[in-house]
Amino acid sequence: MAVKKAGKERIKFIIEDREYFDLNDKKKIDLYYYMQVCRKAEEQIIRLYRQGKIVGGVFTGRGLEAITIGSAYALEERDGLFPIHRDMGAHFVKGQTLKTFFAQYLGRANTSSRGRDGNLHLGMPEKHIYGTISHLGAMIPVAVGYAMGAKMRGEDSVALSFIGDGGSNIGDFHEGLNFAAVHKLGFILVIENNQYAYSTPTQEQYAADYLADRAIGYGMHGEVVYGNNVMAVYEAVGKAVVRARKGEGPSLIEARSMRVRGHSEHDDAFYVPKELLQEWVKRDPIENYEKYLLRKKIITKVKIEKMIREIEAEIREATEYAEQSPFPEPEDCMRDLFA
Amino acid sequence: MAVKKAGKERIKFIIEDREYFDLNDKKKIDLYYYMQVCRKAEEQIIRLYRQGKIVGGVFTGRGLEAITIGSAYALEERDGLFPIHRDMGAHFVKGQTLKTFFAQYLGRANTSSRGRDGNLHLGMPEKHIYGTISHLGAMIPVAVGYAMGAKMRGEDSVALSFIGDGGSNIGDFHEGLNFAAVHKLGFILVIENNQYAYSTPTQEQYAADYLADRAIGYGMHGEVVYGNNVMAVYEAVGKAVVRARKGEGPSLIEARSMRVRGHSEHDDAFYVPKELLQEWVKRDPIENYEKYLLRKKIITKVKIEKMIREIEAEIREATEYAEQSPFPEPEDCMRDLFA
Amino acid sequence: MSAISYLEAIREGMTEEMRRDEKVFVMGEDVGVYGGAFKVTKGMIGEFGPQRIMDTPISESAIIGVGIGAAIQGFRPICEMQFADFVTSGFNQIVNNAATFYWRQGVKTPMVIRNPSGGNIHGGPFHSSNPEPWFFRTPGLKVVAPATAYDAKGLMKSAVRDDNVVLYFENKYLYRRIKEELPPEDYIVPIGEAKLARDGNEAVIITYGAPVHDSIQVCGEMSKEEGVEVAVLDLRSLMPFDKGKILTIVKSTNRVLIAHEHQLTGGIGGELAAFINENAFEYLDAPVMRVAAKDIPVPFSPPLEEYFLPTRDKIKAKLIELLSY
Amino acid sequence: MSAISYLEAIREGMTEEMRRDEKVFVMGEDVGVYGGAFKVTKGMIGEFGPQRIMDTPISESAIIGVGIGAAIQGFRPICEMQFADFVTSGFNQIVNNAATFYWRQGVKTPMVIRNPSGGNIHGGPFHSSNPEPWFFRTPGLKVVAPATAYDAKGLMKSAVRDDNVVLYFENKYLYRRIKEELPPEDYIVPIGEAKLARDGNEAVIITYGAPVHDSIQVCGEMSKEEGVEVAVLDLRSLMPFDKGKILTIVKSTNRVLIAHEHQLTGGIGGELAAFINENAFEYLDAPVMRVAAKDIPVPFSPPLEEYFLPTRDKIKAKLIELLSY
Ligand SMILES: Cc1ncc(C[n+]2csc(CCOP(=O)(O)OP(=O)(O)O)c2C)c(N)n1
Ligand SMILES: Cc1ncc(C[n+]2csc(CCOP(=O)(O)OP(=O)(O)O)c2C)c(N)n1
Ligand SMILES: [Mg+2]
Ligand SMILES: [Mg+2]
Repeated sequence: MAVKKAGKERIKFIIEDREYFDLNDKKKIDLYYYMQVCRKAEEQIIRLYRQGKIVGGVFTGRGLEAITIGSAYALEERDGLFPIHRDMGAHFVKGQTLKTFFAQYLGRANTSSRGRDGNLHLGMPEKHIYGTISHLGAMIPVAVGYAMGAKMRGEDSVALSFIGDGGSNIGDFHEGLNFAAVHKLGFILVIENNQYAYSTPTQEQYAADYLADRAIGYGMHGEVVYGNNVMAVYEAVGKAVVRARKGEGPSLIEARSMRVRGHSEHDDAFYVPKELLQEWVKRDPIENYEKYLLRKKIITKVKIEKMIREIEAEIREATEYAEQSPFPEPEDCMRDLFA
Repeated sequence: MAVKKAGKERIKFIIEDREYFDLNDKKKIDLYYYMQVCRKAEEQIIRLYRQGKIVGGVFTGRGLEAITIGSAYALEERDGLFPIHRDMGAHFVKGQTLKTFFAQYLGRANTSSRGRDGNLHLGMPEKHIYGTISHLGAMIPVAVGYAMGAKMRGEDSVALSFIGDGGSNIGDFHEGLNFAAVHKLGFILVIENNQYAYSTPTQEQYAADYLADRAIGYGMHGEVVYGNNVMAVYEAVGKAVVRARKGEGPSLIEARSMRVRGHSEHDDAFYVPKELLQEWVKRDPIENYEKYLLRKKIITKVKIEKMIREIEAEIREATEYAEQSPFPEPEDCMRDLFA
Repeated sequence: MSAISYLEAIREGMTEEMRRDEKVFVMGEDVGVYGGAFKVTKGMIGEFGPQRIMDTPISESAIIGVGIGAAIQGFRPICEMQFADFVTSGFNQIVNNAATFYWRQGVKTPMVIRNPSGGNIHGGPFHSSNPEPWFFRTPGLKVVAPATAYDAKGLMKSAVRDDNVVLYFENKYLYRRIKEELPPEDYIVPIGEAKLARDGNEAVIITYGAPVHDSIQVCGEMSKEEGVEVAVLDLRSLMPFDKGKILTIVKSTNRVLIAHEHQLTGGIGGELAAFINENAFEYLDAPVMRVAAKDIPVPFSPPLEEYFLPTRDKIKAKLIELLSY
Repeated sequence: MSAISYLEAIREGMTEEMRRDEKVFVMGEDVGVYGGAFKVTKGMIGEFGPQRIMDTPISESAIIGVGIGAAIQGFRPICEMQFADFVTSGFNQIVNNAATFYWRQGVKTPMVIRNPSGGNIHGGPFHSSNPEPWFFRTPGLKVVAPATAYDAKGLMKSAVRDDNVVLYFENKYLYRRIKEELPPEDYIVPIGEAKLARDGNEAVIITYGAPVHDSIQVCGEMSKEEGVEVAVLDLRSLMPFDKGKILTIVKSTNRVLIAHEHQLTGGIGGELAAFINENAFEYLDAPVMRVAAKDIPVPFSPPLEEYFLPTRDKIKAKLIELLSY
């Protein structure tokens, strides 16, 4: 008998006017705040990059802030976060500071990696943020193991990781999710489906209607959400966290969005159709969320302006801190190869 | 929105009395013949193993003959066969001879691998049978590439491979199937779900209801069949081959059966519940098919006896041939590391 | 007290460490009720239960990756590869994730990866290999390869207690072929220390794993037949290797033969020869010689495998060549 | 005729081979419209179309595995790893499937695996590595690593025409930094032949890849400053390596420095040193010395990476040590 799948259009690309899980006004403002922090911090990184101050290339999560922030906001301090290359938003929610962030991008000594690992491979172990390696998918089994460790200790902490529409096609995605499902672990994988993997559009990456449907083949919960609605993302991940803590196993959440810049700052994304880009620029997760908050009178223009001023000040300060931070001593890299 | 999957019981564990694709009486007898060849040949291997004549361990496809033979019978000569460790049945259908088979198991020089590769890693390139490596799943991308090569040459030949319920959880399964789906290649993967992977039961290998459901996540055709009904297997694979030749892409076919012996001959399978084993011994694919053929008057007892006598004679002859075949010259293994 | 096999010594090492430290656990394919393909973990599930002797899906990359995650959580996984050959399926996790985590993020990932390795069992190219050179060259990994029951147990205990990733290569051929009485008390064999398995002054064979036994036997024969005393240094640890002991014995014997079961070219012997050459050049009365497997995959059929392996005959021939240089 | 870069030479090599033989095709991530992460395949899709310049999903293991399958069908795939570092994700397919198919089954699998490798670009541990030693030691693989535009093109052509699996290591640092006028006619550089990049009689630096240029420069300085002439042998092919040329130059210079960009321990230099020691022991006036990267992953921040790499200064210091031994 042939297998069945559910119908095609499963989400609407709008911010629906409804209740979202346990979100109250304060939390909604929190989400907005982190999105602005992320946006402004990454804009600053781009500025520094153009000034030739950044070590290495620059990848941003512009346009994906609702995904990374909505997801990480569902975590507690003890939960493990395994971000990848567009997830600075998740970092900030989880406790990464602007100072360590800028210091890392400038290759300075005072971060958990002490100038050893690539700029976006930032971590913060004391906040349970574990810096990624470059190999896409490689952190998935590791995050699953983190969840397994929690279960073995009788704790209900969970692990959250991300993967792209492209990275979803690497072997570790499969092995990690299957392992998590068999052991019913508290692991949540958010697919940042931003329609491109570098220059490669999704139809050349996979042929399924929805990547979330892979959940069926693992026997776990799968779900698709509009990735530019921070509340919807939070809701899906928040519920996944609840299930995970109850021992109901892992979840695979596909958040649909679009990469509105190049793959990294050296890429002008000439291969992306202009109309597609325009459509998604209009769907900007921050602007539309801001409109929603204003319309619902959850926040005021004045408050927003004040918030932005404060963020910008903090970013200036953190940048200065980073620029004044020392580079690592050359010989330092020879230490701690072994614990 | 959460993903949906189809209901639970999707197949009946009986040989249904109905038409099967393009099977006529002659083909039905062919299928029976190959199943008996495989069964008798493997029984002979076990005998030789007990006599200490086999080099290496012995894995058989006992009880899985309907899967391997029903599948391979759907292929033409030009199609690529990538069998794994329980697929001797497929070999015989595709043109592997009893002589090369026994010679290989005795470590002799006169096979395509000239004593270099493990006994069940038998191949026969001139018949488009490609000997496996041990690493489960590793042949899947290779078979996909074979199908891609056919497409690039403008031919409609297909590639068929197998994988177990255990092996389905390795990364190459994922990467290979996804690749095949994206490029709509003529690739067919048959999952031999025999309920155990060595000592590990399926619920410790995966948590999905059906492994065939993984097809949804790749955007390809998926299907479950009763693996002990050779006609049903043939039908599913036969239709998959038709689709493949038409350029309609790959298929994932899960054939449900049971491993009725140990993992290999040194394993008494103490970990398998006796009742489960008994249930499936009763479902023997050859015995029940024989009953079906007799009942439908497609074959007679007399014809069967004659057929078996001929098979046994051929096996004796092939065994003698193999035992008289030379071992490879030691230095021969130094040749042909490079073409 | 009775003698136990190399295989039992590995099991004892794991069992004692699991009793000592509840953070230690075993994971791998069929390690539970079945006791592992070679029965190394046989019976352990009875004492520790399925949570600590954990069967996994056939997913080597996940076995390693999940192990890393559990290690971050403070556990000390012992991950079993069913055969060392399959470690290539988890290669990326080992060389990029496990090997670097502490260095690049300050996150400790203590874990042991068990690799049943080696030939002489007619397993063919994919059930007989010795993959240790790939890891030997990868910064951030420790690599051990015991040749005796004593060392198998002692190195297992050190590996489990080590805060790093330790690749433990156990030689399948030795599993049931060698036995030894082990001390009743808790002991360890420190990682990084070689052992003089046989003393001698005319030359030294530097080796590890199965060829240790062949070397000792060859040296015994040479002593009887030719009256020459050749030392055998059993490295036991490959990374770090015991630079001090190597240089000491090289300087006192002046002739060096390196023997290893894996292929010659690009093998560990190359590094050892280069190291000796760099650091004891003036002491060498002959070039450092090597005896190793041939530069092909491990062949299946017995006459081929015999031809391939660095057998006793080949060790002896090379030793004679060295001594008569 | 104008000079073309190392990168363009690679492209020219592929393009000419694709024109010559319709069985040759390219596959990899973003190689098509985008022209590859480094633009090595830029424009090729225009001439050959998406069937022969094929974008793939992010699946290194499938890229290699599918390549093997296509090769069985008579094609000659050139598989691009976006960065050499990611070859570890396809490791199993390379070392167990691709490397052995012909030897174990008589099935030819001609293919080229392109690996943009090397550091000095602040890429950090996973965008800067030199993974060739893992493949160097794996029987059944050929390994090449050109240092000049001429060799990049000539070795690409040889690799494509070779009936075996050839790992092609191209040094990212050299991509646009070196240029050369190439002969207008079809030429190849045979796999397995080293090239004397600089003549000399007092010592030889045996090297390949980026350090070839550093070595030549250092030798030029030494010539001017000290009046000593040191040879530079550019291996170009690592497997097989040119045993004849190595021994000839070693026997005429008597002092050997091996320089490579990857880490010292377990590197290719170890094998070369052992080989030289075994085969030219009597000719050595000094131990074979090595200069290489430090035994850690490639660090990210500039002062660390500078410290890590075998820079010109370090090559020079080691050469002086060798000459004054
Ligand atoms: C195993 C592996 N292969 C290739 C790369 C190079 N690479 C880095 S990001 C990227 C594209 C990723 O696309 P996607 O997963 O969709 O994430 P996105 O960048 O779109 O967020 C590629 C190919 C890598 N990091 N790892
Ligand atoms: C990558 C890899 N890991 C482990 C093994 C060892 N191994 C060989 S067969 C087997 C069990 C296979 O189970 P399954 O896939 O269900 O096939 P079955 O034997 O039941 O037909 C295992 C673990 C292997 N061959 N390859
Ligand atoms: Mg993407
Ligand atoms: Mg099975």
